[in-house]
Amino acid sequence: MTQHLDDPVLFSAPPMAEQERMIEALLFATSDPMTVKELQDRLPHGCDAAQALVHLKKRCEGRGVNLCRIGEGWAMRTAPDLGYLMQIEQETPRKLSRAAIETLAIIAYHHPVTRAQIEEIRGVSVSKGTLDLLIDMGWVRLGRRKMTPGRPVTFGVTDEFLAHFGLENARDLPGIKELRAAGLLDSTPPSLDGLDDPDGLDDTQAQLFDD
Amino acid sequence: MTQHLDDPVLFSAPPMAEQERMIEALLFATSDPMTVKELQDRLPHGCDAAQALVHLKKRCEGRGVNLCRIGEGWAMRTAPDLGYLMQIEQETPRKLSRAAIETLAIIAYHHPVTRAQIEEIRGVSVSKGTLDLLIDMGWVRLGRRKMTPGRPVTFGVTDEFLAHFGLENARDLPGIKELRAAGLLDSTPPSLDGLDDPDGLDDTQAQLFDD
Amino acid sequence: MGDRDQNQFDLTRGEDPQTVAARVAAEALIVDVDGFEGPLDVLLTLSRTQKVDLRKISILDLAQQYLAFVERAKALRIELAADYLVMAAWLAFLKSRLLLPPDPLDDGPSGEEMAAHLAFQLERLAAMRDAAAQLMARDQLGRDFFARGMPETVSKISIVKIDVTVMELIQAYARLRTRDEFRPFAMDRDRDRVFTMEQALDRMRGLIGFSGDWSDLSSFVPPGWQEDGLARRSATAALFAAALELAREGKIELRQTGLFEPLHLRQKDQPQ
Repeated sequence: MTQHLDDPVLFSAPPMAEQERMIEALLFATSDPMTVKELQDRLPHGCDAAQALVHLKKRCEGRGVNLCRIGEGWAMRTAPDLGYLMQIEQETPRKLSRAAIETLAIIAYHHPVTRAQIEEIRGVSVSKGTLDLLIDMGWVRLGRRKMTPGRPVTFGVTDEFLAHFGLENARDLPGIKELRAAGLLDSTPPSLDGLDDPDGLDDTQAQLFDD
Repeated sequence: MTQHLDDPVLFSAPPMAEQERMIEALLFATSDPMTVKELQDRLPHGCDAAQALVHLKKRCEGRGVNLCRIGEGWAMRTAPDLGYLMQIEQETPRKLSRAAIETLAIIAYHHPVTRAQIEEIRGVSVSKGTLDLLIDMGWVRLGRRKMTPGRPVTFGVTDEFLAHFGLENARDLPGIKELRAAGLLDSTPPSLDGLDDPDGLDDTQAQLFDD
Repeated sequence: MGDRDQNQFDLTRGEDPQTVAARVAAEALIVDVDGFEGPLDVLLTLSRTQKVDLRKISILDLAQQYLAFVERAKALRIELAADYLVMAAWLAFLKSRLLLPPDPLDDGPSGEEMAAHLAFQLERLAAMRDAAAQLMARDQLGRDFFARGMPETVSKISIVKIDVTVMELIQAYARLRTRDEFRPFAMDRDRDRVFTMEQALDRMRGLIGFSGDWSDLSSFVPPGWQEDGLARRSATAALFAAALELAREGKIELRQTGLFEPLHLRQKDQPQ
């Protein structure tokens, strides 16, 4: 680099402050990091890109934008500690469809449960989209395959689901009897013997959650 | 927004030097201008974006990259005197026809202006392609309809136009003060005031530019 | 601009068009007339030959020059657009106004006012041309000054906040379970002999496109469901419900010739 200074230069090189300014503009406008050589080629004759980089790096210290070495090149980058400013968090409230809520409820109460079982309980088929949505949300996860013919996959709720609803355990969800006792079920079904068997459900739950 | 509540300094804003640093990082990160409000929204609670901009502008003075006001927004731009270093980054400018350039100038100086007014000034009809092109380039936009018979649409220049020509606002157009003083932005010669309807352009201009 | 001014000079000075040089000039003029941006542009170009402030320009002289231009152009058999001729007529009228004493009965603008307006228009056009040149001479983005070459993405993280309370979840489950409790006992036991409406809809949607004409509802009962009475009844009921649903959606038409007669259905004509 120093050879430039020794050159019998026709036009003397710009002062270092000016060279630094040039480097700053070049690194700002370029779309890729630039090597010292590339910078040198862009600067007027007699400039010392390496030296100007040192000055610029020093000037940028503690600023919002820093001079960084990226591979062989140099680039201006926003200070890493300010990265959080570059992100805006936007909360978009979203309602779940009735199908999604029902599916989620079934998974929560019957965990782990196969798709066929969910369909059995809802009385209608469950679209893959609904399950995908719940999995995407992080509330439902795939569980172990069931040891029945076809070895169907099972679905269960996640810790995230429990955290969201403030539950310690899926067993904390109230059963039908409690719901009715709490007046949360407005319809009083005809008492059909043999049907009113909330134990069945509770048993399954007890078994399935103790893994 | 919730991050503010997590801040260790619950209600005290960061020091101004830090705010300036944040503004610098934000404006550096984007290539599009940001308004004071947009900046304010990104900064932690209690910051004063407008004040930080003043500090940053001062700091950038004489540097290779300057803080520029563009319409309602602020953006970082390389200093114009260093343009010659950036031949590689230079975009091949779109060749505009004489008709397009004149039409653009008329829209900029008479903003908002109807097609009939453009034609009146140029003495020829405006081909549809010309306005389409200018709109397509993002330099001209449709404005509000004029409250005159036929409610014609008006045309005006965009912030992108201002950004391209490095104008803070339409008031900074070269020679606009002199043109207005000479009555050349009016629809009638100054000596004939009262003969024709002097309202048309004159008043609208005054309203638009004096805000 | 310089070339055009030159040609303009040749034209208005009225050189002999028969000379070879004039023929060449005339050829150039044909191109150049196309190059003019209308009569006002021609007038502005002509006015420049007066080399005076546009505000002090002699409109009378200008009108004469323009009329000479139009005459010459006609002599050279150059097709002039209508607006050039309209301008010529208007200028001839203006000329007469300027030369004749004002008519006291006419309350329109005087010749001087018309001339002043024309001078204003020319000055304004010239001013806009200058302004356009000044504008284009400014420093331009991407040519003289530059935006950030590698913008960092300022991302918007969209956090979808699902609006579901634990109560909604519980109630949804309760709704399902109580629905279960209302379900007829027999159906729970004979689930494999129950043809659901979903199944019926699927089947009907699949088949309706193929049976072009009226077909009996019972013909849609799938094989294997016809033998067993309970299964057949279940399938028929489901298909009936499905038929009503499809008719409601406007997909099919239903027909029954009389009470307890077979129910026929066919695909509804697609709208043209």
